Amino acid sequence: MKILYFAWLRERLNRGEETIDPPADIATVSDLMDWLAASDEGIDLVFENRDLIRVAVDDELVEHDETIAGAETVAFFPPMTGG
Amino acid sequence: MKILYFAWLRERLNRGEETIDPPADIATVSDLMDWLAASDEGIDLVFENRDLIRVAVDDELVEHDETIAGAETVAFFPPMTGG
Amino acid sequence: MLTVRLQAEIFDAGTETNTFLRDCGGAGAAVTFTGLVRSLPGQAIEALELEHYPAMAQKALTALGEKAMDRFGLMRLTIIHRFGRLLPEEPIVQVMALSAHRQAAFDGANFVMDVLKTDAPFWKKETAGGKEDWVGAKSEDDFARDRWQK
Amino acid sequence: MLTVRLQAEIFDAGTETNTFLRDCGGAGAAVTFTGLVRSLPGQAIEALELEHYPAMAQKALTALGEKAMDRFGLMRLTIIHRFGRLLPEEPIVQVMALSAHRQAAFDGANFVMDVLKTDAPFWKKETAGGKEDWVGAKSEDDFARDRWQK
Repeated sequence: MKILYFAWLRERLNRGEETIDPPADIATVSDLMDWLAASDEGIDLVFENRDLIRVAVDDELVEHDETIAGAETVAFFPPMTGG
Repeated sequence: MKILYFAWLRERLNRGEETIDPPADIATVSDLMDWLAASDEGIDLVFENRDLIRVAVDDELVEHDETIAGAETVAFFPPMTGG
Repeated sequence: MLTVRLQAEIFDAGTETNTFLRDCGGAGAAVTFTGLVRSLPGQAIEALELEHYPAMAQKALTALGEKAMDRFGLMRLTIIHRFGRLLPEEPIVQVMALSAHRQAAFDGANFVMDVLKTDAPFWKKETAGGKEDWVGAKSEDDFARDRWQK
Repeated sequence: MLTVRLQAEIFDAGTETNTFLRDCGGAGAAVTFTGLVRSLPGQAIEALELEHYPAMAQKALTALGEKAMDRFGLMRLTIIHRFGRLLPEEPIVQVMALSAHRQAAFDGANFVMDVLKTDAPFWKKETAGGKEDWVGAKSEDDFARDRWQK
């Protein structure tokens, strides 16, 4: 599974992309965030205020309770500020 | 006093402009319309439905009860359809 | 800065937009409304004749422009309106509003168009199927104007 | 017809408007929104860096464009959004909506901008006084988007 980070998450983690292989019991975005935070202190820090983290699964914006079953890409980023 | 007619009023009357000299007791737009209609059958006809006639006194849109004291120009026209 | 232009000549929508945007003072948003001579399938027309009352049109659009700039805090506003004979797909009117943030530019241009439709002295006569007809005022235009009253 | 373009290159606002208006099918109204790099007195910036998530941006703007065309009955809609390094007064985004009547064009362009602001994956970093800062999301943008919910 490919993980993407954008904007200040990418800057603080010093990487925009990584490939991971989460265990089978990681079912939702929220589970994945817990698992990533537990495995990496930097991620734990950028995920500190969960409400501010937006998530896209396979390029679609989703809520944190969404399933990640079969997902190829999960992206994490702050609220968007385009336009 | 100069009277102007626009759009279908102008076309039906076959003139866009005329100069008149109303008597002193013609105080409002409404008085002027009565006086013009009484003096000219064509005007009487185009003023038939008074609610549809818009009026400008010296280039300012006004209601029919507005005074015409001191007015140099009074214009009559249908509802506007620009833009 | 307010600009009001009444003209018989055709204008180029994009060129006007670029002139309007030049030296934009660091503004964040511009909205351009372009009104075109409508000629849709089933309602096709051959030509449009726009009659206007020149002195009052200049005065009314200037007053409207000043009101819009003040009410929406616009940085710049331009109103261009044509008169005379126009052909399908030609531009009739262009309203451009510049502001710090987007909603003021949208509302400023929308307000100007809604009030202009009912309060600026222009009258349209369409030629369709060889027949000329004065375009009737639409009550929905009165509603559109009235929603800005406060 | 919907067009969505993401590009690093600068674009010319007026040229894009003219391309958009060509062969307009007898439509009566076009609204162009141009978002510019804001740099106002007292809030001046040196540059803006726009980061984006390419695959999702293309997908999100296409879905948004289709929704807008359908909801407002637009005849044509174009969304252009830049990414990369931008300078003050440069255009960032342009949304152009074509429709039979004016309100649909205004609402279509306004809707696209309001939803784009909060739901399309772009992030702005400003350089001001030599310091870089990520632009924070504004809650007013959430309100602007939410007013279109029905």
